[in-house]
Order: sequence, then C-alpha cells, then structure tokens
Amino acid sequence: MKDRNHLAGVSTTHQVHIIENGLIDIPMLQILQPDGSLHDEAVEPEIDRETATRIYDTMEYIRVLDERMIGAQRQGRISFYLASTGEEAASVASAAALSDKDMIMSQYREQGALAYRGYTTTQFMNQMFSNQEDPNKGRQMPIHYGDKPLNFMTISSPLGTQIPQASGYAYGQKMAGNEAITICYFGEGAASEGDFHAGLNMAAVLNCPVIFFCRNNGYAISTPADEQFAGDGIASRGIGYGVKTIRVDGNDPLAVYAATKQAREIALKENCPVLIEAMTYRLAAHSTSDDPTGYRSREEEDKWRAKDPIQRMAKWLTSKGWYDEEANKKLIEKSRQDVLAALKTSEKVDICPIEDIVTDVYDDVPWHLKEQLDALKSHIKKYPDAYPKTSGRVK
Amino acid sequence: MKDRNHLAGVSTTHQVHIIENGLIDIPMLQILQPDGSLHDEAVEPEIDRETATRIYDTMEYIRVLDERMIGAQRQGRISFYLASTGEEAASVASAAALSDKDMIMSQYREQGALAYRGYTTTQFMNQMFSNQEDPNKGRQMPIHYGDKPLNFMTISSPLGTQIPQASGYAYGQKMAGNEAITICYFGEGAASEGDFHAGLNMAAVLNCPVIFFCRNNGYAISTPADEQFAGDGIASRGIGYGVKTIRVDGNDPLAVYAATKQAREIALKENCPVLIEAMTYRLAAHSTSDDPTGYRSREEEDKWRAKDPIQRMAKWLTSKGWYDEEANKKLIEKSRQDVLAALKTSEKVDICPIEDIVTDVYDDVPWHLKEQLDALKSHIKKYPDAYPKTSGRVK
Amino acid sequence: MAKMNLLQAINNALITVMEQDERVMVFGEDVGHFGGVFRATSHLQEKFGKGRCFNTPLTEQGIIGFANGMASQGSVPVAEIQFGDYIFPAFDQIVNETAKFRYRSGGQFSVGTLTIRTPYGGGIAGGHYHSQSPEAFFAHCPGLKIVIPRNPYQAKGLLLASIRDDNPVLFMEPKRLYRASVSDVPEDDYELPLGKADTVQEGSDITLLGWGAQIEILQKAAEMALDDGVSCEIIDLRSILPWDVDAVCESVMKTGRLLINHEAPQTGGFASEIAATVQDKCFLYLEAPIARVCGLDTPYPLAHEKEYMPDQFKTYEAIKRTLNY
Amino acid sequence: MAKMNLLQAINNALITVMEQDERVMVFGEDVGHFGGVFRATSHLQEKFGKGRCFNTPLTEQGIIGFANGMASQGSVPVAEIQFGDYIFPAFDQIVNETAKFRYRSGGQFSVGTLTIRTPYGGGIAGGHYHSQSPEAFFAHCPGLKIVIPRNPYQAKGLLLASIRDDNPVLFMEPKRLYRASVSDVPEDDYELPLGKADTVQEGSDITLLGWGAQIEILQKAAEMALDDGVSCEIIDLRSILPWDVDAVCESVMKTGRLLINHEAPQTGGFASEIAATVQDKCFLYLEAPIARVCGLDTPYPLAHEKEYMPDQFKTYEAIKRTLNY
Ligand SMILES: Cc1ncc(C[n+]2csc(CCOP(=O)(O)OP(=O)(O)O)c2C)c(N)n1
Ligand SMILES: Cc1ncc(C[n+]2csc(CCOP(=O)(O)OP(=O)(O)O)c2C)c(N)n1
Ligand SMILES: [Mg+2]
Ligand SMILES: [Mg+2]
Repeated sequence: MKDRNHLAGVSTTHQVHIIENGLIDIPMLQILQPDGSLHDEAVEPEIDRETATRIYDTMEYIRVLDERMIGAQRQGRISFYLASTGEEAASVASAAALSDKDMIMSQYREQGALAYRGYTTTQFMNQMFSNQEDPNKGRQMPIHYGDKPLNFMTISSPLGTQIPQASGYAYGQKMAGNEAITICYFGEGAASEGDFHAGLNMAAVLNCPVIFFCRNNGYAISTPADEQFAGDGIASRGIGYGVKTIRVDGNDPLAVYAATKQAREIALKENCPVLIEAMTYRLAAHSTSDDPTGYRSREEEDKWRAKDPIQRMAKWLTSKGWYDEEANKKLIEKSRQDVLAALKTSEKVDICPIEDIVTDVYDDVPWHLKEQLDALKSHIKKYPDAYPKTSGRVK
Repeated sequence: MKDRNHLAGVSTTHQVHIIENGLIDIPMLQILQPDGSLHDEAVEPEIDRETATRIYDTMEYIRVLDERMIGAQRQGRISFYLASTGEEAASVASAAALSDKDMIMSQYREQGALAYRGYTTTQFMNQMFSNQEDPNKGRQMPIHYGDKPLNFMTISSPLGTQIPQASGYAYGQKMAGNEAITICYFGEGAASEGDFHAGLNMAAVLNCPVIFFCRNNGYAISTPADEQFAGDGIASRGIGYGVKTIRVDGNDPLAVYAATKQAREIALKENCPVLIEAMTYRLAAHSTSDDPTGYRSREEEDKWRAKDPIQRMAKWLTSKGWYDEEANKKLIEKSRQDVLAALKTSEKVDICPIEDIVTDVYDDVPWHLKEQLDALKSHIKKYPDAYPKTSGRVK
Repeated sequence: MAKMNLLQAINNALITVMEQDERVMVFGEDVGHFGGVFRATSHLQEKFGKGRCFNTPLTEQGIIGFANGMASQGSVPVAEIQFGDYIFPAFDQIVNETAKFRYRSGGQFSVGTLTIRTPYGGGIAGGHYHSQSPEAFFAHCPGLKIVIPRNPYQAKGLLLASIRDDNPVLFMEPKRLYRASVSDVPEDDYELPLGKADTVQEGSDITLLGWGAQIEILQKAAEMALDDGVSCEIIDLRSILPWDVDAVCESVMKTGRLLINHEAPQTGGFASEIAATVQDKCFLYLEAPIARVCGLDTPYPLAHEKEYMPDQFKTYEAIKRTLNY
Repeated sequence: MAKMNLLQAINNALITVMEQDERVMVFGEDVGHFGGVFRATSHLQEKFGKGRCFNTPLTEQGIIGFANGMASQGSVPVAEIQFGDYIFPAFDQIVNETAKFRYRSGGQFSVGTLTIRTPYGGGIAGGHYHSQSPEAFFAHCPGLKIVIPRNPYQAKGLLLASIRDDNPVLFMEPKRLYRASVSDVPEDDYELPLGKADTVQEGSDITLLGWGAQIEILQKAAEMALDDGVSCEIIDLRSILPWDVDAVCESVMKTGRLLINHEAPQTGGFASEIAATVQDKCFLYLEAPIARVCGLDTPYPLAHEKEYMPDQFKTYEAIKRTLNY
C-alpha cells in the first residue's frame, strides 16, 4: 500500500476536531460583472473577436430556438421540449473552449454546446420530429440529440449515466493517444446519482482526461438545491475525490470560457479530471411538461433575469467595439425564420420505414427479429389505417 | 429556492482559482500514543474502569475468537471466516460509546461491536455452523450475524447497501421519537459504491441521526487504498456532503471511544449525520479465501503490528492501575476453552428442518411455495441418502 | 362514491392510510411540496407535514435503500420512483436487499411494510425511457409482490392492501390511464385482495389474459372477435407475483385456449412464465398453442410506437389464429 | 493442445486477444496485480502493463459505466464483475445503457466491443450472495447477448468470440467448474459460434436442455435414465440470448419431450421462455408437458443448498414423470 491515501501526510490532533461546512471557501470565478463591465482585478481571457462573436451569436440563436420550439410544442407540433433559457453561457462558452476533437457527453440542456459545434437548424428539427433524416432514426423523444461527426454523444434520459461513461471514454482517448479530452455535462440534481460518485472517483484514480461540468441551476424539476444536498454546492465534492475543481459564474460567458480553457489544458497535460461547477439558474420551466409557478416565486426568477448572460456579453462586446446592433437584430430575425422554415420542412418528412424498428438492436438483425419484422409487416398490410405512418411503404 | 446551497454566501474571485488536494488538513485524533501513554495535549475521555475493562476484554476475546475460527476453517470445520485482527479497537470502542438502543448496521468485520453488545460465544458458533439455533436459520455464509434483541442488523454481503438503509433507519427512529441513533460501519472500499454517496447525501439533507463509521484499513481485498480513491481518505468527502466529520486513529481505543461518544451526542441533539473515519490496518488476510502475500509486504504488516490496539490499551490500563495481568491471562485461556467447547457443541446441532427452506420468503408461505415444499419432501423421502442433513426429519 | 381518475384514487388511498397510521411516510423525487410530476402525492405535505411527505435527492438507489432502512425500523414507507424506466439504479436494493431481507435474517428483520409505487408503460410518446414495462425483471425475484391496477377502483383498493400487506410490494401504475377516465370510487376505506386475478368478462372459446392498461386492449379485441361469434373470457391478473395460477388454469380448462398480452418485449416477459405453467398444468385441455401478443424484442421505440404496441388488431389476429389452429 | 481448467482457459483466451489487439483492456475489482479473486486475470498486468489490466474502485455501476464509455470510444473493454450476485448495482448501466446504446443513436454509437465477464452459480456453499444465477434478469433485455460455457474448451472459444463480436456480451462463468477438472484446450486461436446450441449427446426419447454447470447434472440424470432404457438427447444452449430455437425445436420434434434445467428460481427463469416458445412451435409434437427442473422460488439458501439444487435425482424423477405422462 502506498501511503498517499492512507496515513502518510496525516497530521494528528489530540482533541476531537470536527470538520464542518464552511471550513473552506470555494469562491466563484467572475470576470464580467453582472452589468457587463470587466472586474477591476480580472484578467480578460485571451479570446479573439471571432470566437467571442460566435459564442454570442450561438447564445442568441439558442434563445430563439428555445422560444420557437416551446411555441411549436404548445401548438402540438412536437410532443416535448426543454429550454435552456438563462443558462446559455454555461454550455456555449464551455464548448467554445474545447477542440472539435473533444467528445461532448451532455445531459439534455446543452443544446448550446451542440449548436456551437455546428449542428444545424435542420438537424435540430429532424431530431425533434423523429423523422428519417435524424441520424438517431427517431428512436428517442425530442431533444435527445446525437451526432457522431460532431463528436456529440447521443443523449440518454436516465440521469447521471453519462458520468462514469465519460471517464471511460476519456480513458480510451488517452490509451489511444488522441490529443483529446471528454467533457461531461450534468445538472446538480443528477449529481446525486450513484453514477456521479463512481464517475468522479474512477476518473481521479484512473487519471482520465475529462472535464465534469456541472450546471448548478438551483432546481431539479421542482426540487430546490437545498433539498438536493447540504454541502457547499457540487464544487465542494471535488475535494473529497482529490479532483481539481473550479467554481464559476455560469452566467458569465468569459468566466466559463476561461475556466474551461484552463481545465482542458490541465486535463490534457496532467491526464486528470477537472470538475467545474457553473452557478446559474434555470429561468425556463423544467420542460414543456412543467409549470414552475407551483414551486417558486416570480421575484426569485426576476432576480436572476437581471443576471442574463446574453445581455452581459452584449455589453462587454460593445465595450470592445465588437458589437453591431443592427447585425444582431438581423441575426435574430434570420434565426427565427430559419427555425420556422426548417420546422415546416422537417415536420413533413416521413419517419423511418418499418424495417428500422428492428435494426441497431444488434449489429445485424438476428433471426428472431427478422421473424418479428415479417409478422409485423404482414400485419400492417392487413390494417394499413391503423399504422398510417409506415403502412404506405410496406411492401 | 433557499440560497444556502446555491449562491448566497459564495464569494467571488476574478482569477481562475483551483481547489486542490491538500488544501485542507484533516487531522487524526490520537489520545494514546502508539506506546500506550497519554499524549501531553490530550484530554482523557470520561470513561470508568468497568467500561474500559469491558472494551479491553472484548478486544482480547475477539482476537482469540478470530484465531480459533481461522483454525477451525483450516480444519475444514467451517467453510469460511473473516478476521478483524488489528482492527479490534475500531469496532469495540465505538460500540462502547453507544446506547444499547442504538441500531448497529455493520459490514462484516465488526464482530467486536457485536461481542461488546453481548453476543455469546455460542451465538457466534450457531451462526457459523448455520445450525437451527442460529436465529438467521442458517441461510447465509458464516459471519453474517444478526440479532434483533441486541439491535444488530443481520449482515448482508453486497457492499454498501446498508449505508442508505442506515439513513432510513435513523430517520424512522427520529420520526418515532426514539432517543436512539443508528451506527453504520463500512470499509473504505465499500465507500466507493454508489450507495455510499446516496446514503451520506440523504442523511445530510433529511437530517438523520446516524453515525457513518468508516474503517479505513488500507485494503479492499487486494486493492490498496491508493487504487480505491485519490482524495484525502474518506473523511475529506464529509465536506462535500456538509456532514460533520471526525478522523480518528482507529488503533487507539480511547480516541475511537471519545470520537464516537461525541458523534453520538451531536447526531442525537442536532438530528444530523456524523462521519467518522478510523485509520487502521487489516492485519488479517481479507478472509480465509485470501492470501495477502500476493499483494503486500511483510514489512508493511510489521509496521502496523507495532501499532497494535490491544497492547496500546493494556499499557494505558496499566498506567491507570486497572490492568491485572493474571486475570487477563485467565480470561484469554477461558475464552479459548469457551470457543472450543462451543464449537464442539454447535457443530453437532442439526440444521433447520426442511420446512424452513420456504419460510420467511413472505410473511406466510404462499401456495406455490407450499407446493414446492411438498414436492421436495416427497423427493427427499425417495432419496434420503442424497439429503442426509434433512431426510431423517422429513415426515 | 365519488368520481375519480386513477391518480386521484391513488392520492385518496394515500390520504386514507396516512390519516390512520402515522408511521406511513411518502417520499421520492418531487413528491413533496410539488406533489410529484404526475401529482399523485398532491397536498400530502400540506396535510401531513414535511416529515411524512418529502422530496428526496435524485437517487433511486438511495430512495429504495432509505426506504428499506425505514421499513426495517418499523415505519411504513411508500416510496415513489418517478418512472418505471428509472427503477433500475435501485435494482440491487430491491433484488438483493428488499426481497431477501426477511429470509436472510430468519424472519428477525423484514421490510414487509415497504411499498414502491411507480408509473409504467407506453402509449404516451415517451420512447425508450418513459415507456418501459419492467414487471418481468422483478417477477423472477422471490420475496417481492407485484401488483398492477387497471382502473381507479382497483388502484385505491389494491394500493391500500399493498401498503398494509406485510410484504414488500412493487405497485406499478399504468400511466397512460392516469387521467384517461374517471369512474366511481368509494370514499370509504376498502381493500382488494393481492394474489387474486379478476374475471373481467366471462366467455367460452378462449381466455385472454393481461393486466393494467392492456385490459382495455383485450376488451377491444374481444369485441372484434365477438363479431365473428367468438366468445372471449378476459382475465385481469392484477398480481404478477405471486400470481393466481388457479384462476387462470380454471379458465383455460374451460375454454381450451389462452392468449396473453403484455407491452414488455416478448422474450423473457411474464407471459413466458404463464405459458410455461399453463402448458404444464393444462396440457390435456389445450386445443391450440398458448399465444403471446407482446412488445417486440427491441428497446421501446418512439416513432414506431404504434407499430411496436401489442394492440387490439394484433390481439384480434392472434385470437383468430388460435381459434383456427 | 494443453491441459487447462476453466480458469486457465479464460486466462489463455485473454492473453490471446490482448496480444493481438491492443485496444483490449481488462479491469474490475482486484483484477490487476492480484489477478482477480479467482485468478482469471493472473499475470495480465505484468504482461500488458497497468494501462491495459487494472484494478478499479469498488463500484459495479462505475465499472460498467466506465466500460460503456470505453467501448463507445472504440476500445475493447473486458470488464469483470467479481460475482454474478454483485452485478445488480450495474443493472441500470447494462439494461438502460449497454443494451440500448446502438438503437437509441440509430447506430451512430455503440458499445458492441464490450464484454462483461462474471462468475455465477451455486454449489460452493456460498449462500444468497455467492450463488445466484442471474441470466434470466438479462434475458428480458433486447440488445444484449448472453453466453455461458460448460467446460474449458468452450470457455476459451466462446470468450474469444464474445470479445470479438460487435455486440455487448454478458459472459457468465460457472464458478463451481473453475477448477473442477482440466481438459484439452487448443493453444491456438479459435472461436465457437454465439447463438448456437451444442448437442452433447444424441437420444430419442426426451430432450434435456441446460447450460453451464448443469450440463453435468443432465448427463448424470441421463445415465440413470439409461438404466431404465430411456434414451436422452442432451443439448447445451450455450447462448441464452439470442438462443438457438431451431436446434431445440428440431430435437423436440424428434423426441416429443422436453425437460429444461437451471439453477435459478423457477418463476420467471429462462426455462419459462423456452417452454413458452417450444409449446408454440412444437405443439403437435409434444407428448407430455415440458418439464422444468429449477431452483426453488426462494433466495438461494446456505444450509439447505443440497435440497435447493436441481440435481440429478430431481432431474431423473422428472424424466420419468415426463415419460410416464
Ligand atoms: C435516473 C433518472 N431519474 C429520474 C429522472 C427524471 N428527471 C428528468 S430531469 C430531472 C431533474 C434533473 O435535474 P438537474 O440534474 O438539476 O438538471 P436540470 O433539469 O436542472 O438541468 C428528473 C428527476 C431521470 N431522467 N433519470
Ligand atoms: C457489491 C459488492 N461487490 C463486491 C463484493 C466482493 N467483496 C467482498 S469484501 C470486498 C472488499 C471490501 O473492502 P472494504 O470495504 O475496504 O472492507 P474490508 O474488507 O477492508 O474490511 C469485496 C470487493 C461484495 N461483497 N459486494
Ligand atoms: Mg438543476
Ligand atoms: Mg478496507
């Protein structure tokens, strides 16, 4: 046994010494003040105009997308949606700090990271309409995006499962000698799952180059953070795992960018995990199935609306002379039109043919699934009206 | 959302600030020096001669029991055993600090706590011979003790499962208004399970009066602590959960006693969990199925043999004038004889009658198990030689 | 009598038992102040306080671990798993702990007071992770009871019986029926027996067996078959474990034919256990192979949900095949 | 050819594939330096380095989560779960993740390279938690393959095929055979097919079906029956999922009788699936009900292990009952 974790380096005391909450202060990195001006003591991260603009534009885009899709769900055009309003900086600015080779494993509220990577409006729509142009073949609910060319792992609903997976993915990257890391996003609620514990501990012990990025947005559906945990957020857990940890203002795109940039460098150079806790707030409802008025106040929301990351960044861009109000208006307008147009197109695209009900269960379709498919096809032919989405194409 | 866990009280920084290992020092409570003398700065815990002697005698007893049972296993008289040599102080002295009403949920290496509660040699033997006098009816492997009258929960092999259970048990005690707490023992290996995470977090959030007592003995079978976790032991995790934490020298009975006493007071008064990490060493093999020479050195073992808790306490007792060498020798001799005698008696006791193969699956035996039992009985009658342990009693 | 939907019947059952027995405590993700994502626990926290109805952190293994501990202490936990699809992180606590607690301790300790409630099943455009019917995973585990109601009346009576039964019960609620319709439910206390099937409709030509939301499907298929002059007996199993072999076999001995319908994938589904048992006990009475109309052996798909489901048309066709064997 | 016991055959298979493909990595609790509690991974760390053969922290959900991640990246993980009884904390990662990874992503991502090895089964005085046979819990989960060898020769050939198969495989090792005997195993590379049953012995009166360590039991029972002049055909299923329905049905159509034996509890065990399928496909050929000789519907007991086990005597009696039906 090496003594690192057992006794060497442990000091002794002779009075009962209780380690308590509040013993250590985990400060939050903030570079831009809520009003958008640079903190006096802050160092502006190295960021060029192009990157800064792309972060900003992506945030604006996502806000438009979110608004429109909530609308589309209300109109009954899609069955479900989940917005990231107020949290755009956390996912967009962190994704901006990565290399395209880095794998993204997300929870479900990180559409900003996906858009930053280059996912198109049409791609978003195809997934949400579960049509045959969705590379995921329409097999999961709306918002469960996934795109191999963009190194964005297909989202899975069970919470926390991607956390130990990210450790394993990063381990594989390291062993393969790739100059790449994995980033794993999750909410402060998901961090209560056993998989969180396993994932962080394993990454620390097995030296995996992975960034664990927690969006602490104050709620898990209706459950407030103080009914989720009693410690100092998620960051304080990093200490217990021996994982380097940074807490950051999740509504400050520059802080998120700077922290993630540095985390990536550390992860890659030192082959180790880094935990980032981004303090933010879910301004949106949990999803279109949720109504937050049942569990929180308007005032609380308003307090956070004032910390809006998009406005904050706009002010900073302006101060840099990088902000063009006209162009921005046009961009928003164009995004709206793009979304509406893509929506109209995608909703008319067929779902996958019935054959795809049995593909991808295994690498090949085994005999029993062939049998089941054959039986199903004959059945559909007998009752075409009962299965209108596929019957027209059954031969 | 209350701000306790979200933003209030969080300070800001404007440079990337990395929280790392070693940032905080978690010292280890030691009252007795390894040579048995009191530390200058230490306060002797309030402990009367009777309690001190009972702790000491129980440790001696357990060491005898462990030795003899390893021998019995080698002789093929029992199938399996698991010793606690070197770790006796951790379980015995902590149990001594409890009330008999407190529930004990143990892992499997806490025979010392059970003996302290009053489990008799005969009871130990009945369990290990899986005979019909074992209240657990011989259904689990040797060392899976359990005794309702002593408030000692029947042990379960799957690691870590008792941790969230202990939180729930303690919550029930609190709601029922019992003046009692739960103590939950586990190894540093088991602390890697997801159930550990769930149990500690839930206890903290739901204010459960429970002591989580981790025996960090450096190994989980062959896996050394530094391949188990990368943080500062298990104690450092307490910070992340917002759980009051004490690290203690597990080979110092006075320190274990003092820490557990205080932890119990806090848990009961403040309705909250307390985590204790006892630093100790598994001098024994993992179990009779294990051979530690495959993964650690003799020197390492010797280093720890020198920290023996029994000798340490003997010296302190001597300094108090509470130690009677003659009496101690007799006690050990008597324990040996008791164990041998009980062994001989218990191994001759029948296992439970065949009817017990189907009882306790449900509260009553349902129709299908009655059917299965009837069929089994007729079958045994046909082949009595194949089922010698039960056939003689099948009617 | 009051008109209630299935959710209201569950809420009403919880209120009934919480008023009587203060050891009863209800918890899970979002079940506290908010009343659960489906609102089955609405107003319980207001009525009974935060100590007896509370949110837990987001950890299913923790919820059931905690519940096991509470039950072994003597409390009466009613734990909610938000969706049946998310019960698997708790699989170890249920299969290795809940189910074996009493047996391994020789009856000294038990978690008999535990009830686990969870919504299950498809037909709500939920895809893989909001549609599964996991009953068969648990049916292979001695020590558990598994109960599934098909309407509000059953929901209340079976839930009350489950909570009071001295064995751990997995109570699975067909979520597509939650608000589907209202029916008459007594406001008084009542129980329906566990382990007993319910004959929904008598018939002479074939026995149709199912549970939960699929009973509706069987009824529709039976109507279609009636037009062909086929008389179907419909049995609602209600309890999956232990299940009512006598009632099923009695019916099969009368009709000579059996069809079992469930939403879960066919391979290893609970229909296989029923078929294996019935072919053994009724061998000489069977006039045709026992038919299984089940989900496909694939994950639960989204876009092809309609095609995946063992609906009335597939059931009707299988009835015909069985009759014409 | 070399003489190997089952453990050595596994170790040999791992060496064979690790030498060929550096993407193969082996890990789990105690598998590193120590070589695993059963020593199946002995010397692999020495040979291939700590990067490719390593201890993990003690967390089964973590081991499989980590393995899923590695596999989706393109590595070839061979993860060990120390005992089949401890696989349940990983149930969610296996059932909701491993099995659905490819389907949910439309084939973009998969964990097809994953193999999970685990010892299973009783007869070693292990009680509840060192004896379980959990195959049926996984057999209800589309997307997985489940493979069980019955001797050293199969162990090597099936393990090599499992590791190379582009689907996640749960490879279950009958631990009471680990050191039970040695037999001839080719030192060269070879594979045995997945999804194919193996006819152990031909016969004409009844088909005896099993897998893993229970094949021995079937052989002993068949010998007893032979003394009565009964000719048994013995089939080793080898793959539980997908399983070889054709081979089984062909045999049953020939013999007219089927007996299935497994150690796991009867209710919901995999014998139920086989019986349900065979009664459907071979209805007119069956001369007696399909018999199941299985574990009792209780947790696996310690003191009554002998009585619990579906041994040769119980099997022989069931053969007679089936023949005399
Ligand atoms: C294992 C599991 N349990 C429960 C759920 C249901 N569920 C979906 S989202 C959610 C809350 C998640 O909160 P958090 O992780 O904080 O993310 P946020 O929604 O705030 O972004 C819950 C309970 C789930 N998807 N998976
Ligand atoms: C869930 C589970 N996984 C694996 C095992 C096998 N196992 C038994 S003891 C042990 C090591 C436990 O180490 P630790 O918790 O440190 O306790 P110690 O033996 O050191 O007292 C392992 C891996 C188990 N019993 N349960
Ligand atoms: Mg959240
Ligand atoms: Mg240990």
